[in-house]
Amino acid sequence: METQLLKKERLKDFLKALGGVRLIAPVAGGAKTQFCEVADIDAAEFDLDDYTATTKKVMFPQNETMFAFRSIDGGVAVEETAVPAKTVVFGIRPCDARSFVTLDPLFTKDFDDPYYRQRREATVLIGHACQEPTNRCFCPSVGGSPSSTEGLDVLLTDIGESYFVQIVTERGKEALGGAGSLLSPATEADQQQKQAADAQSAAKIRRSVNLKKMHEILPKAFALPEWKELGSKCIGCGICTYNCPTCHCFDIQDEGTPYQGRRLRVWDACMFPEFTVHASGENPRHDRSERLRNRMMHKFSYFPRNLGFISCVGCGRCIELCPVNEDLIQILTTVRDLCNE
Amino acid sequence: MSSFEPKIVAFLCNWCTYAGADLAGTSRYQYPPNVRVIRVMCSSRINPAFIINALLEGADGVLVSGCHPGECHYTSGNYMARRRLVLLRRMIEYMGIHPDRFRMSWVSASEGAKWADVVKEVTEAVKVLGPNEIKREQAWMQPSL
Amino acid sequence: MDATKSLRAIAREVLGRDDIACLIGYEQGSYGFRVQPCVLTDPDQADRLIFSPLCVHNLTNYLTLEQIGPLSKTDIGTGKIAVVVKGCDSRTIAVLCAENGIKREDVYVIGVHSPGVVDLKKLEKRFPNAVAPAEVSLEGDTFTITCEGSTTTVPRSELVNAKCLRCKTNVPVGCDVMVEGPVHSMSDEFADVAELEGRSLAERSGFWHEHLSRCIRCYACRNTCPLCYCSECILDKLRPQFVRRSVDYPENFLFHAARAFHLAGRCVECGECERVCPQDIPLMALNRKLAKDVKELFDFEAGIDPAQKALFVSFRPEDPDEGIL
Amino acid sequence: MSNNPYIPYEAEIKEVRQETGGERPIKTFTMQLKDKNVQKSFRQQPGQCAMVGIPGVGESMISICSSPTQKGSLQFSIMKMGKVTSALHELEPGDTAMLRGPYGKAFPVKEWKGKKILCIGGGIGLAPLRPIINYVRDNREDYAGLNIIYGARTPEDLVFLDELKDLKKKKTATVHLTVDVEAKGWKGNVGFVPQYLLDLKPSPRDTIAITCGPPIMIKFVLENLVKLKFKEDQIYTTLENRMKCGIGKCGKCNVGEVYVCKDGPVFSYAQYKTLLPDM
Repeated sequence: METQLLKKERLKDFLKALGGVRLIAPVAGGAKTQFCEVADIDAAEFDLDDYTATTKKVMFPQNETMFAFRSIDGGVAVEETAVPAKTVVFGIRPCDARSFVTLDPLFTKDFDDPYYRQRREATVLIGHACQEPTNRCFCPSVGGSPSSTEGLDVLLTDIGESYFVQIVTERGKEALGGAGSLLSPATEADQQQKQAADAQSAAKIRRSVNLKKMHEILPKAFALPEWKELGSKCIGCGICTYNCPTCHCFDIQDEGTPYQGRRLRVWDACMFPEFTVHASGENPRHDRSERLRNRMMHKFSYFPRNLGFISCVGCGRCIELCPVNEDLIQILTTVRDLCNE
Repeated sequence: MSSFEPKIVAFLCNWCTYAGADLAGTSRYQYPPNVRVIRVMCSSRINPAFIINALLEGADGVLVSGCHPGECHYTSGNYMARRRLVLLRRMIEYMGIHPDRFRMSWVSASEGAKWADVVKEVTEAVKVLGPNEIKREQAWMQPSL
Repeated sequence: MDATKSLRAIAREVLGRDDIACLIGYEQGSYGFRVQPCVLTDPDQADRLIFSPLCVHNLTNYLTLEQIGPLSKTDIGTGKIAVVVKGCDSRTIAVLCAENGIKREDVYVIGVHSPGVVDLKKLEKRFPNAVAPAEVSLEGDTFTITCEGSTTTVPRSELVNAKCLRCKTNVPVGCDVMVEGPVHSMSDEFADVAELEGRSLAERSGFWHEHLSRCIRCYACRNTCPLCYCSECILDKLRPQFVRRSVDYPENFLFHAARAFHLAGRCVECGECERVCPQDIPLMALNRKLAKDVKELFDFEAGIDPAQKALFVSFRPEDPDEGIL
Repeated sequence: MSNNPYIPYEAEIKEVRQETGGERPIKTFTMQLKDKNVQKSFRQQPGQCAMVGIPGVGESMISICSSPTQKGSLQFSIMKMGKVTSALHELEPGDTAMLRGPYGKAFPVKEWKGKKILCIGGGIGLAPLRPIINYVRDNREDYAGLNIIYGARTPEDLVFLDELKDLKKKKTATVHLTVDVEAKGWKGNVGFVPQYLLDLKPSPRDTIAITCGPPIMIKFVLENLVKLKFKEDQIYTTLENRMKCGIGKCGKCNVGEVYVCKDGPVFSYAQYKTLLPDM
C-alpha cells in the first residue's frame, strides 16, 4: 500500500485536482449534515465528524429509477436509465465503506444488479479514518476498525497538520493521479503518528458484542419464547433499517399512468408489516417480535451463511436512533445467554 | 401578465353547487374555463389529502364548494367540512402555499350567478400567483442522487 | 428516586391483582442515558421499574398496538393493562377514550407528577461518552447528572425538553392512582408558532422545503405516535395510492401534511414524533400550529376532557367562515 | 436484448379464458412474447414463475401454468386479488402485458422418469401443478402413472375442469375431485383435500407426490403424505410469498436462508420442514 502525506490546508485543492468528476461528501449546513453532491468545493464546509448521515444511498439510492416507459402504437417502449457518472465520495467512514463489501456479493451474485454495480464501478471511495468513535460504536466486534481500509480506495487519517494518505487500490491511485503534486512522501515519524492516531481511536470504542458462532446460535434460538419479550418494545418503524448501511431490502413501484411513467425502486424495511403481507391479507410475519427476530436472524445468521459476511458493520446507528432503545447488542447477548453458549 | 392559464380543480357538492354550476350554464353566465369539476355527494366527502394531492398532481388551485351552512342535504355535512377545511387552509398557508390556491365557497342550486363570480375570482387570484410550486416530479428519467 | 420507590410499591400491588394483565413502565436501558419501555407481568419484576427525567417515552403508544409485550390482544382477554403516564401522556388516554380507540375500563392508569424530562439529543451531545448506566435527577431548577463516575449539575433550562418549558400542567388527568411530586404550571402563548407565522410566505416555504426534503420516510414519527393507530394508514394504502413511495419534497410534503392534519385536535403535544426523528425535522412546529389554530378557531383543546367529542365529528353553527367565498 | 434482469419484455395477450367467477374470479391468459429472440431465450421448466406486469401498475410473480412442451406461448392462471392482478383482469386479447423471467427452481421432472406422479392441488394451487400434468401428458410413455387429486371450495371454483375431464376420458390420468361443501348437482366427493387424500390411500411405491394450494392445505397434505408412508424425497411442494424483484435481492420473500423466488418456489419436503417455523 502506498502512503503519502497531504497538508490539511490543501484539502480543497486536492479535491479539486481530482477533476471532472462528481464529488459527494458530508456537507454541513442547515439543520443537519448530509451526504450530498458538492457543487462548489470552495464554498462547502465539510463535516467529517458527523456520524448519522447515511451513506448507502451513494450506491443504493433511496429512489432509483429502473427504467421509464411509455405506451407506443400497439405496445410499450422501455427506456433504460443512463450509466451513472464518475463519482468521488470523500469523507466516508471506514465502517460505512465496509458496508459495500458486504453488499457486493448480494447485488452481484446469481443475478447481476446493474444499478448497484454500475454505481460501484463508477465510484472512488476516499475515506476518513474515524477519530471520534461514539458510545454506540462497536465495529471491532464485527471485524472492522475505525481505521479499516476494507472497501476503500483511499484512506485519509488526521495526524495533526496533515492527512496521512493510504492509497489502497489501483483505482484509488488512478483517481489521485491529478493531485500528485499536492502529496509528499510520508516519513517514518508520520507512520508512527498514524499508528498512534489509530490506537487512540480504537481505544475509544467501549461497546462490544460477542458474535462467535452467532450464525449457529441464532437458528437454535429461533423458537425461544423470549423473542416475544425481546421484541415487545419495538414499535415497528423503519428507523433502524433506513439508517443501516447494510440493510438492502427494497420495494418496486410504478409511478405515472399506463401511458407514461417509470418503474422505481425505493428502500423498504422488514420492520413494516406491509413488507411481507400477501395480496390476500395473509402475513407470514404478523407480530413485531417476529419481524425483529427476522432482522436479527438475517443480519447475523442467514446473510453470513449465504454470502460469507455478517450484515452489520458496527456503526451503531440503529442503537442510537431506536426510539425505544431496542439494542441489538442487548438482544444478541440475551440470546447467547439463553442458549447457554 | 403572461398568458398563464391555471388549472383549477373544483370539488362540488352534488346537491347545491353542482346544480348551481348547471344553472350558470343554462343561464348562459360567462365564466373562465379553467375549472375542472369533480362531483362529490357532499363537501364533507372531501378528504384533505384530496386537496393536497390535487396540488401535487398539477392543479394550480383547488376549490371546494357546497351548500350554505344550515342547508346541507345531509343536515350537517358542510359544517364538518368547514371545520376541517378552514383549518387545512391555515395549515397549508403555514407550510408555504399561498392561501389563494385553496378556496371554499357556499353556492346554492339557485346561485348560478354566484358560481360564475366565484370561478372568476378564484381564477384571477391563481393567475396572479402563477404555476404551483409543489407539483410532483413528472420527469421520469430524473437521475437519483 | 422517590418517584421510583413509590412506583415500585404501586406496581407490586397492582401486578398482584387478578384483574391486571400486565404493566407497561420504564426500566434501565442498554447503555448510558437510555431508558427503555418494559412490560411486566409479575409482582417480583416491580423492582425493574424506574422513573427519572430520562423517561421520555409516551408509553400509551403500546395500548393501541396489536401485540403488547409477551402478550397479544387476545392473550390479555379480560385483564387490564396498567400503564405509567406523565402529565402529557395522560392526555393521550383521554383522547383515545373520547374517540373509542380504547375503553377506559381496559386500562389502569398510574400517573406520575413529572418535573420535566430531558432533551436526550442535547444531553448526549453534552455528555457524549456515557456507556455505563448514567443517572439523571431533577430537583427544582437543577439537573444532577451522574455519568461515567462523575457528577455534574446543569440548570434545568439547558437540558430540559422544550415541551416541558411550556407545560400547562404536569398533573396527569384521569388517573387511577398517582405518584405525587412537585406541581407546576406554565403558560403557553405559542410564541414559536407565531414566530414562523410572522415570516413571509417564501420564507416559510423555504423553511419547510429544507426540513421536509431531509425526511427519509422511516415512519418513526408515525409509529411512535400513540394517536397514529389506524388499522391501515393512508400512507400505506395502494388502492387508491395517495402518497407515492418515492421520497422527495412533494411526497414528503403530502406525508407530513397528512400526518399532522390527522392529529389536528388530537395531538397532545407529547413531542415523541420530534424526539425520534433521525433527521431532526421540527415536526412539533406543525403539530403546534394546528393546536394553536384549533384553540383560536374552535376553542378546542385535545385531551383535557375525556367526555369531550372529537374535534372533527362535532361542530358549532357559529364556527368561523374564514376565507369562504 | 438487455443484460438488465429488471427489464421486462412485451407480450401480447392471445387468449383470455374465464375459469371461475365470483368475488375472486380466475382467468387464464395465453401470452406470446413479441420479440422472437426473447421468445427463444425464454426457456421455462415446469414449476418456474415469471413476473407479469402492467406498466404504471406494477408486477406480480405468477407461476407459468403451461408446460414447456407447449411451444410459442405461455399461460398464466391469475386470481383477481391485489392491485396488479385486478389490472391484469382488465386485459383483453391484443393487449400488451410485460413479462420477465423465468425465475426460480423447477420441478425435477426429468429425474422423475419411470415413476408415478401424484399431483395434489387446492383451488388456484392447481395452476403451478398444471405444467407437470401437461408435461407428463405429453411424455406419457416416460412415466408410470399420473394421478390427480384436486379440490376447491365449490364446484364453480374448480379450474381447468375441461382439461381434467379430457385427461380422464383419454385415460391419461386418474382424476379425483372434491369440494369443501355440498353443492347442488355435485356428485363427486365432499370434503377437504387432506382428508380425501387419506381416504384414497395412494400407494407411496415408486410415486412422487407434488402439492400446492393454500398454505394451511399444504401443511396438512404433507403431514398426511408422511402418514401414508411417503418418504421425504418423494414429496415436493411449491410455495409463494410476497415478491418484488424475483431474483433474490429485494428481501421480501426471504424465509430463513432461502429466497422463495430464487431458491424456490419448488421445495422438497426436507427443505420445506426447515422453513416451516417462519412461514
